Amino acid sequence: MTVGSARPDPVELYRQMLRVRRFEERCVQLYSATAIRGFVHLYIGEEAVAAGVLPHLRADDAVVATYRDHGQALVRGVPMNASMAEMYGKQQVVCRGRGGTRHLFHAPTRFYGGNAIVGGGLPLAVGLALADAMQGSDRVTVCFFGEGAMAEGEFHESMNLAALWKLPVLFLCENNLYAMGTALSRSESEPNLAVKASSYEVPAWSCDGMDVLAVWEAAHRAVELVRDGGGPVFLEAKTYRFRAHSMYDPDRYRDKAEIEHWRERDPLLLLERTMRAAGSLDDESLATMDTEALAEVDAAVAFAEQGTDEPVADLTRFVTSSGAMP
Amino acid sequence: MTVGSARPDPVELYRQMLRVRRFEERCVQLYSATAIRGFVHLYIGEEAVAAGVLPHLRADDAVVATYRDHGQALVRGVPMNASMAEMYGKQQVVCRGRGGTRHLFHAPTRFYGGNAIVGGGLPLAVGLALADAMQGSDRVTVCFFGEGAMAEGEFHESMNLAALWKLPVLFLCENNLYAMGTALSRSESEPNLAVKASSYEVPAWSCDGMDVLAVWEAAHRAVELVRDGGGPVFLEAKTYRFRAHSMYDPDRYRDKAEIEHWRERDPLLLLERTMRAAGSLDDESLATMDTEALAEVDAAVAFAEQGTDEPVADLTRFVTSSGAMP
Amino acid sequence: MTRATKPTTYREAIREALAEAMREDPRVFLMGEDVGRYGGGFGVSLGLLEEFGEERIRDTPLSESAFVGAGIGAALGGLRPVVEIMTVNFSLLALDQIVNTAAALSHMTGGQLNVPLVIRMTTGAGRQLAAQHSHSLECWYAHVPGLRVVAPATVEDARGMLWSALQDPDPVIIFEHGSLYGVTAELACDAGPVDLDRAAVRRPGDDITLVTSGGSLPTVLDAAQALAGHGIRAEVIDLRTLRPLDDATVTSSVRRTHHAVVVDEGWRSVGLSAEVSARITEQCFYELDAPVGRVCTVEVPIPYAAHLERAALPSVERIVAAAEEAVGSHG
Amino acid sequence: MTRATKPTTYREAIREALAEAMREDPRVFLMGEDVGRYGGGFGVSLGLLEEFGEERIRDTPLSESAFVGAGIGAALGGLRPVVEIMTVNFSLLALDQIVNTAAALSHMTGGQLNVPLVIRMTTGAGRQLAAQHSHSLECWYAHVPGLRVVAPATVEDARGMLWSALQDPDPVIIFEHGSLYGVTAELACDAGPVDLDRAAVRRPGDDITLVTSGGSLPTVLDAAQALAGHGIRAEVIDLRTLRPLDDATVTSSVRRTHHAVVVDEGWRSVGLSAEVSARITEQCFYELDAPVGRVCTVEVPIPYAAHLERAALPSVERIVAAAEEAVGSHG
Ligand SMILES: Cc1ncc(C[n+]2csc(CCOP(=O)(O)OP(=O)(O)O)c2C)c(N)n1
Ligand SMILES: Cc1ncc(C[n+]2csc(CCOP(=O)(O)OP(=O)(O)O)c2C)c(N)n1
Ligand SMILES: [Mg+2]
Ligand SMILES: [Mg+2]
Repeated sequence: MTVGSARPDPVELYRQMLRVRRFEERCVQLYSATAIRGFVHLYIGEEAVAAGVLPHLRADDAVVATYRDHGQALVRGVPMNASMAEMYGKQQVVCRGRGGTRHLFHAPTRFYGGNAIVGGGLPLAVGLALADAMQGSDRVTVCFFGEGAMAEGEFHESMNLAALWKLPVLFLCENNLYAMGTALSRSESEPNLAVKASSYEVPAWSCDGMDVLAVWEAAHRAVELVRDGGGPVFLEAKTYRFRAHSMYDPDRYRDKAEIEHWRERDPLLLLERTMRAAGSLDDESLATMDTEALAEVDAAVAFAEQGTDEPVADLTRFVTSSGAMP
Repeated sequence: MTVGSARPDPVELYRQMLRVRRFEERCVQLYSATAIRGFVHLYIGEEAVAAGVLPHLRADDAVVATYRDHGQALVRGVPMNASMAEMYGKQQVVCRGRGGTRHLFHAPTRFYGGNAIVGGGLPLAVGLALADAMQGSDRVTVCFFGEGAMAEGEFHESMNLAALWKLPVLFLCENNLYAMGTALSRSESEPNLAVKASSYEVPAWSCDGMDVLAVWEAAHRAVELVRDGGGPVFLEAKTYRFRAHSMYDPDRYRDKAEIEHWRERDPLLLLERTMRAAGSLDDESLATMDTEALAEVDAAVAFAEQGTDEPVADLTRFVTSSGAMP
Repeated sequence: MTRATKPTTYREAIREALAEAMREDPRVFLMGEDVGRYGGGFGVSLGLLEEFGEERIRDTPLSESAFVGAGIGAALGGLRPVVEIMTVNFSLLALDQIVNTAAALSHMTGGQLNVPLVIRMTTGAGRQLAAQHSHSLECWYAHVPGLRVVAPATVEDARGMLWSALQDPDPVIIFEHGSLYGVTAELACDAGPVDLDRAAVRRPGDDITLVTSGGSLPTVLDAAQALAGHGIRAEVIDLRTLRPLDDATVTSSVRRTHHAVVVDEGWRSVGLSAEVSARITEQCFYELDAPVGRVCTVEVPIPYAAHLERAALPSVERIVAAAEEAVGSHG
Repeated sequence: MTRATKPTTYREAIREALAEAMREDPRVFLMGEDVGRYGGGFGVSLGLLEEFGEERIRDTPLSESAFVGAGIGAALGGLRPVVEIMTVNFSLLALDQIVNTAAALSHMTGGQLNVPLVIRMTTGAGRQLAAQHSHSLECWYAHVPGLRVVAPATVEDARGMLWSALQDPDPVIIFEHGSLYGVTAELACDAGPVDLDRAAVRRPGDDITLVTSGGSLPTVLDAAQALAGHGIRAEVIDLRTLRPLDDATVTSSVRRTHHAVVVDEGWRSVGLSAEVSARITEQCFYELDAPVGRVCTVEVPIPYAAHLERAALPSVERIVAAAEEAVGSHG
């Protein structure tokens, strides 16, 4: 993954979005086949956000995400095998079947979940950044959350704390206009989220979350500002989820026309058009990327299916570290 | 108490502030004499806020306050006898010894405490206003809280809810610059509290909390706006506590010069000057008011001292209403 | 003549109770996250928005502390709010309002105020939702003076407890186990309020008393069935109300059976099972032939993987084993 | 030769432990409301700001959920935070972070992460602070897998438990009873870490076992003294660590005394006393001569008035009565 490069790499951005898309399309099939269970929250439609933001991070930076975490995990570099095995509840890699689809955690890439309490990840991100600030490092913590989380007290307390202490956090709001069935206008008295965030004396701006190049540019400035010691920054990515909130959700609260309208701005489609216009993408390279993505997904599924179950005897292992492996 | 009158009654405003001042001065003595226990949070220096705001309420409006509640209770019309008896822990009137100095509740005047969890009263106020809105009444709920409470998630969630639902709440922030030993600059990233509050799309303004006439004017507009269905309003009263946070507090964190500086703007002094200049106050009327105030305090102490203890046998009474008197 | 009945799910029973309450009492309204347009996180309030409108089927932002506190205030203001917290896991964000205000207000004000508030929340594990969505924290609420805590385990109680709770002048917490929503039973068409003070004997027996509540009842009934096969006649008691506990029903059974096992989906240590066990021993010490057994959830954050989650929760096997140990333990 | 000692208050002991930890380990810092300029709500950290500066003695705004969560994140980020929540009453606002994140993270991540976080909070009643400032909710924390919960009852433990807690790779909650801060004792000048796994026998005796912890220890010791006057030799056990409980020390005592009374300042129903009672009965059923007694706080929101508060809390009289009933009950 190019880190902090001055110009975006459209091919790489497309490749990452495609990986996430194909991965989740397979998740849908696997869920219907009951290979994956629990709530599964899909990122389909929102891929440009993770894909555009995460290239700006260094290996030693940290990422905090929500239950809608497949995209961030994959783009951050959590191996697809590991994520898929976790969804299968297998013991191989990451959480050894304890976390599941909504709790992908991966220490090597400093990927801190996978938090299923809305707003719960924000204080965590503030603390990770506090540790960096107190240890004099220039590491950055990016915290992803939805617009619905902004109504929680945790958002308010975390923004204030990060701003007061000038902590290196990028608050990345994925505004997909809905919190389950609740539209933004019914959850925020100030629907202009960047304006809202700036009331904490935190620099805040918005970007088109369907245009990965726009996200890349906006995040580039944001991460630089944070890394240079400017304190926290708030970035809103205006996006939309093409699927229901979770596999449980019949999606009664959005009208089909609205969904169709947004599908026309599918982040993969938008970038494809741009690249074709620029001549940097043709049918062949597209087909190759797709074959590679599908192959990676196939391999991950195979890996997961060959995975073994964590022994029931180990159920209580890791409740405390004394039970953890050295 | 004149309600909703178009012009302030300085004599009445002075009389109310004096009652509160004399009452609390006596509390200090009684605390040293161990007649009153627990934490006792004094309002001395902040009297102009309660005195200037509460005359605008009708008998059927509601008041929610904090542990620093003596002033609001007295000006609202909670009988001084009742408050004093409660501080003595006697069974006479109000909370029958169960609440104490920080939990003055009085149903007849719709005085809802007396809440000792910082920020805890705000959701309560939102709910009282919700009940009024849903019942189509034009009652108003005034919620007093300190500037320190604004950092709590409850402030954020309550402001947003009240604004979204256009509820008749007056959020009355008593900004005395400190939350225990924590100065405003260390508790709020945006120290301009009215600016902060307006980020909820709530009309917000500030007033000189030491000048009771200024508070009266500011609150007059605020209460009218709320009662006319304009939704919530936020009013900041810039004030200062002359005493320590509580009787436990050695007050190490404020320098004496700062305290002296504010004492020069003692709300009683300021109003006295104005009235003398206007010829509406002279030594004689001043002396009369003071005699009356002291007499009321003496009577309250006598009442409390004659009070009887709630029988220990009734300890568990009122835990549920079934144990409550008809 | 027998009362007319119709097949009803636990979910429908709660919905009907809500609808009936709102038709009969204009002060009643429902408030919570996604109760309106979404139809409720678990579909309980589906369709109610259409009948009652958005004022009374009130969608809230994600603000558990504020909307629960607003429910308290609305109750003080003369309404009869039913607040839905999507799951018990999120109720931690509202605990301060529930414990420090709702539960304390009546006593703290010397009886001047009371809080007629009903809070409903989904509880329990079993759906592979993992550590942050699988808590059973009924025991925490059952610890707090000033609250009434109920856990409907049957369709009839799901229908009746809500209405009875709305008649209570004080705060009532209703725990709905997520695994029960789909359970169907014949419900009397004129089903009404139920008694909130008594536990219920769900299956009679003379050899051992199995005490449980809420989502564990079906498992315990299966265990009792299995025990019958082994010649052990188990009496199954559904506590129904977790605060205040109905000791009499439990102890009168144990005095007859001389053996008891408490089954609770909560964690074992310092949970509901400990209180029931302690009370039985305190009141039936000289009639007990063996120590009271406990079958609870293994003390781990609930894991996602199906086989691990299953192993963590109380099972027929574990209940049968505990019952046989109790009955067999004295020779 | 005997170790040099000096008279030290419980408050000073914690302060010294904090100072020592911060001198020895640059990763340690203290964060909470008014820990700096104010010196701590109860004066524990007085003077530390001057020695360690505002980076490491970090005043926070009123934001319990965020600064506790920040402590979790800082622990993950390589520091050793000590977070002070002014009182347990306010910890309700941070419970979600403690239960759903701090306690669950190690297991939920399959051991990839651990949270070396220490949270200190004042607990208990007795100072006429009324219903919202007098909770004893140790039992709630003792219910949660993934947490260690300790309650120093002596000056030595106040000094040693903090340091030991800082060596624990997982979250530790320390409960400091408000009535103990002023207690003075001779403390070894070189007092160091203490064992966090074992309960302690604070007074030996053969007739009955009195089990308690934290702020109730002095009362229980007074009760034991009074019982001695009545010819009853009570053994007093201080649990010290409330999770995980040290059953062995308690049961080995009860096997000798055949009688037990649990004394806990928490409310009785579904509290710590129930768990201790249940465990004793489970493990010593056939050695018990009488049911395990419990003396707890009366189940009311703690009232302000001195005489009512006193009546609500465990007292020497109530403990003596319970012990005499237990010992006498089978004669
Ligand atoms: C504290 C809390 N309350 C409620 C829920 C249930 N819930 C899960 S996701 C969700 C909506 C969140 O919306 P948003 O923050 O916009 O994120 P999105 O799902 O749109 O990505 C809700 C209400 C929860 N998980 N946590
Ligand atoms: C939730 C909570 N946290 C901490 C406290 C302890 N405490 C009581 S008053 C106070 C300061 C509040 O300051 P502010 O809101 O400005 O009100 P003021 O006392 O200045 O009137 C604190 C920290 C509390 N009572 N509740
Ligand atoms: Mg959203
Ligand atoms: Mg203040």
